[in-house]
Amino acid sequence: MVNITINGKLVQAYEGEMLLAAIRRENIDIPALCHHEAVEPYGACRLCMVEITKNEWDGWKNHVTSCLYPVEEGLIVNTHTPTVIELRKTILDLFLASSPHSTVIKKLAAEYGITRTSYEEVPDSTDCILCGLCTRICDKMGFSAISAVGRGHGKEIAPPLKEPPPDCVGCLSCAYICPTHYIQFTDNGKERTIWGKKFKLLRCEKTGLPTITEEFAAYLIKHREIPEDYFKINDLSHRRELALKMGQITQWGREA
Amino acid sequence: MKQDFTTIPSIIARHPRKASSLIMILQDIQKEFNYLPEEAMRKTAETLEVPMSKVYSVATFYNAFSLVPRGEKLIRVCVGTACHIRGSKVIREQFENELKIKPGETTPDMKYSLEVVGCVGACAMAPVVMINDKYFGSVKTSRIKQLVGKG
Amino acid sequence: MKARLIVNPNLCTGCRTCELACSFTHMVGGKPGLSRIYPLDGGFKDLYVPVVCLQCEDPACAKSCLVDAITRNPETGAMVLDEQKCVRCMACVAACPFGCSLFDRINNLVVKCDLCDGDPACAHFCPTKALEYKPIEEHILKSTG
Amino acid sequence: MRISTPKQLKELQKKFQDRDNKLAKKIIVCHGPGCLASGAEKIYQEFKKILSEKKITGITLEALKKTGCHGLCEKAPLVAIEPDKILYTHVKERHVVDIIEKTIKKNEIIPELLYVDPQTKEKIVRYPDIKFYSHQTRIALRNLGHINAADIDDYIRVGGYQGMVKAVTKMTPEAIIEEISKSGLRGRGGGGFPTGRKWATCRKVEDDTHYVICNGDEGDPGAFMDRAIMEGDPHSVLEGMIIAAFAVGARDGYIYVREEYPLAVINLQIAIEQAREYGLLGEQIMGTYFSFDIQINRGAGAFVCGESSALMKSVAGEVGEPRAKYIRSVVKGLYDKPTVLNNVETYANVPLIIEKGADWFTGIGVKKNSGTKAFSLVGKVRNTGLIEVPMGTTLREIIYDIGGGLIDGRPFKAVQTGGPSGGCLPDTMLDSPVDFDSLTKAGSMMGSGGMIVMDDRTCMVDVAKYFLSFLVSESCGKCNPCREGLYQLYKLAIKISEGRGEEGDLEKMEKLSDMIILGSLCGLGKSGPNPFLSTVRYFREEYLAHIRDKKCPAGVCRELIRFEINDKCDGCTACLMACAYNAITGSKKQPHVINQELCTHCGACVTVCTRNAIDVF
Repeated sequence: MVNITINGKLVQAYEGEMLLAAIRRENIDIPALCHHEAVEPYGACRLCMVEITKNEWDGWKNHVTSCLYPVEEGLIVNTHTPTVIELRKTILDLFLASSPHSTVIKKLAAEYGITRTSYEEVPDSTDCILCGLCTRICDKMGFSAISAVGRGHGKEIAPPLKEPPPDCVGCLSCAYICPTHYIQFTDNGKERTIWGKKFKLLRCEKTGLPTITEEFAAYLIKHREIPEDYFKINDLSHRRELALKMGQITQWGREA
Repeated sequence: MKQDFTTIPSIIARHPRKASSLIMILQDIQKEFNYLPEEAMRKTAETLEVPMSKVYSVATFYNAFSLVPRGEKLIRVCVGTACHIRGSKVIREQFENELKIKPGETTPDMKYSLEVVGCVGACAMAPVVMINDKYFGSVKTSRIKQLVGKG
Repeated sequence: MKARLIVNPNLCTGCRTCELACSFTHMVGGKPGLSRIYPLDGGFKDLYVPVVCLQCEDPACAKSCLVDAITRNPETGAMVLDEQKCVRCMACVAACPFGCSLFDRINNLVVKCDLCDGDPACAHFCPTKALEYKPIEEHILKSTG
Repeated sequence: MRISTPKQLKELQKKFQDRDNKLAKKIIVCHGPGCLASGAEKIYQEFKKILSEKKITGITLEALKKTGCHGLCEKAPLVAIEPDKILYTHVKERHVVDIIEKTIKKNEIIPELLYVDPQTKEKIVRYPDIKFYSHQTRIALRNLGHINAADIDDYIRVGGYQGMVKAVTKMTPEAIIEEISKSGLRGRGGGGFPTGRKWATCRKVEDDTHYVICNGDEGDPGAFMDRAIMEGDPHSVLEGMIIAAFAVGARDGYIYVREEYPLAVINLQIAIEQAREYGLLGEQIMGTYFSFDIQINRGAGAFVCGESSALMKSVAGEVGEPRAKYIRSVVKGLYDKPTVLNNVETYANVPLIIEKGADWFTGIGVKKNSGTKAFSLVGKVRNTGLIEVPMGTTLREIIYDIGGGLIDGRPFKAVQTGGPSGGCLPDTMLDSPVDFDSLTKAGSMMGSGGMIVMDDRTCMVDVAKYFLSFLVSESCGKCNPCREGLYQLYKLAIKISEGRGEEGDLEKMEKLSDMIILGSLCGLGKSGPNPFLSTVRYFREEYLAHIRDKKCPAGVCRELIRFEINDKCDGCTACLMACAYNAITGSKKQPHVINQELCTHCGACVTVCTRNAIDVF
């Protein structure tokens, strides 16, 4: 264990964990839009920045992204200094200019007292804040179907050649993980569409209810060695089947 | 410009078959075809076992790559600091007017492409224009018609 | 693995206390969550089977999870799903051959039995001892004896 | 042939020196970036043609030499005659015969090709007598203009690889690091981090693999020192890298070269092959257990790849996105292995420090800033070119003594150093010394060495806008403050330059700048607001003129200016021809008129007018 001070309170943190985890365990609310436990920290949104210092630093202070900074013995962390708040406000103000219609951004900005951006709204703005969560989760899952395209202010997230991505299996993880709900998809129970690619959903042979996409199941069968049979019925039918099997065994026991 | 894609595998084969060769392969392809044909990017992804999305990401991140065919003559107007204060903006505009295209575009006859570049490292001769691999220093607006003609 | 959740359908009356106990133990935002245990029709008269995760030796849920959100708790032996890591791709829900990874539509969460960190509420509240959480040795002794 | 003992190298050097001494005269045709852009290749070919046709006694083709940048690019193309140290400027193909017939054969000087001192109007024969050269001290650029870059023998002749041989055969890695630390050598790429400390940290990391990388991604616009070294003296870079590799225990090295520098790639490649042939690269160098080889990676056009973590990603074939550096790349760099990354000029300094010792090096320059620094002196200065001066030299000495003052004798306004991360310093700072610490204190930075001189016709708002536009297009786009913050800063600069600025805009920009510096992930963002901050610090009045009076005092910002033709116009029609918008009318030998409706204020007419007949308001 490592001893650190967060906002004046002495707390213990686990060796190797990032400051953000320790801060959140203390129920201190700091925003972090590009952070998700499933992927490596990235440090793009800069909202989780905090002030750090140590007694032996002679008053020298540093500002770091807490999602990326590992805890250190004796670290003194302040999550809401005037400078840190000013920085968060500026970042949210900038986000509000680049994604003026995002409800998530609007709400978060309002929490910091900003209702309208003080900057020029970016033309052709979208709700995408380029946090990179979608591409990172897609990489982590092993598909790498989408990526960042271009750079700088013109950067966007897209499939290769901006065509329906061949490597996408329609798992929707990107859409789920997107902090601003920018990634759109449709799912009518038979068919799913995301990134312009259409997927057929597997259906339970017993109930007819949809499960995952055919492509996703095929991937799990091939790369994760899940038996093909498992995907024939849905979870409800699996449970019913199990109950009936165990019921049969119990019944044999009763009869014996 | 070559449209014979059969050379692609041999270009890729010049480099070690590992992910770190990606940029170098794309550079060689760009040199050969003047742009990155889709097929070449796919073949590269396949050979190096790198996801196509990564190839596309790299291809769009770096200035050196073009996803559309470029003209026979690539005119690069240097807009580095030294060139900027010695009037490269006017030079760029004169090329735009002369060729009737904007930077990043190619004339419909595929003869010229116009680009601006951060600095070509010939700052002492500012303003500088590069036409294909040739440098032209101390460029004056009056020389632009002539430069378009040669190069 | 020190203890195991033992299901004895012979003793189950289908009272569904286990479901309630599970639901209330796994609160989401102060409201009862989806139960991870279901007493289902065993196919015979007065025969109910409480279906709950078997905490498999070679679990399909963990194998299918591409973000490694399902791992075994070495203390309890339970396969535990880390909600913070889960990205709702539904791979485990589709892959579990016993249907014991579930999707909680109301709270938009994938859930599965975590043996309540070593004190499963279902067993605790089961009025008939159809569900018992027992040390492994005792259970092995009984079944072999 | 493999060189495996120090003695062997000495013998070789002697042999090459003797061969060289036999040449009565040497003709140096500069092939630096400036000369190449001015037709140096044609001049070289002409010399080659005539020399092979004429068969002059004592002057064989060996006497003709292509070298790297000689320095005085403004007067390109340059031809030097050695050992007499005669420098001919603005040489054209037609002069070649003359040079051979007169200077080579008869030792006659050709006055019209000589450099003319701008102050005294005196013609100067020998280049060491030209102030541009006499005020310099060349270490990193020591061989430029003297040796053939494509010939390792020529490098060995001037003492090349002596430092490396000494390091590998006579010194321990610890002793090398100690020597470099003692020399006080600081990173010439701009940051000024102590090189010795960097190497020491890297060596200490326990790992079976260490890497050495040379940053040749000279991205700062207005800088070409590294280009000149890589093109003109590639072996000095290799030698420095070999010493670094031996010191930190690396087996593989990479040189990352900007894509805009094809000749640098060619010359480095030749150098690497020659070094391998001599056994100076490859397995068991100098008969020791030390093996090291170098590979070239061409950059693909991304300024951000000058940042160390982005560069390493690019070497690995990925998108050059920087990563947060709470773990330094010296510890976890390329492929997560401990990596030493230094720039071209730093490596070029290393062999001499090892050969001559740290004390020699600390004897040059000033305290905590030992040695020299190379600059590309460009912009509105008379003698543009490549220079190297001891640390601590004042800006005034550089601009007025070496640079010869400003073009057309116009007033000095500012000098920009440090590229897009640096700043603009006004005339009040002219006497401040040029070193890492003084420049940073003044609100600029050393940077890689671009030094751009600006006169009164340069608008500081426009300069800030220029750098911001550069950074907006070069930002990788990963983190919000850099991607969105610099974009908004750029938009505000445009607003001011177009005369739409309001009270409070400057304060808003200053606040935003502070937040970008505080919040950005990498050096690009953290230093991105510097060009704005330094111009607003020293030239606030000029900003206010744009905001309050809607005027651009320098006559640059198009929305705020107007061109008019005055009575000096003699109707030469040059402006009329230059105007792409048909805004100028008038017949030959009659005064012309600008139609203000059609005029876009591009300034093309001003640049062609030789009569000073166009006023800017």
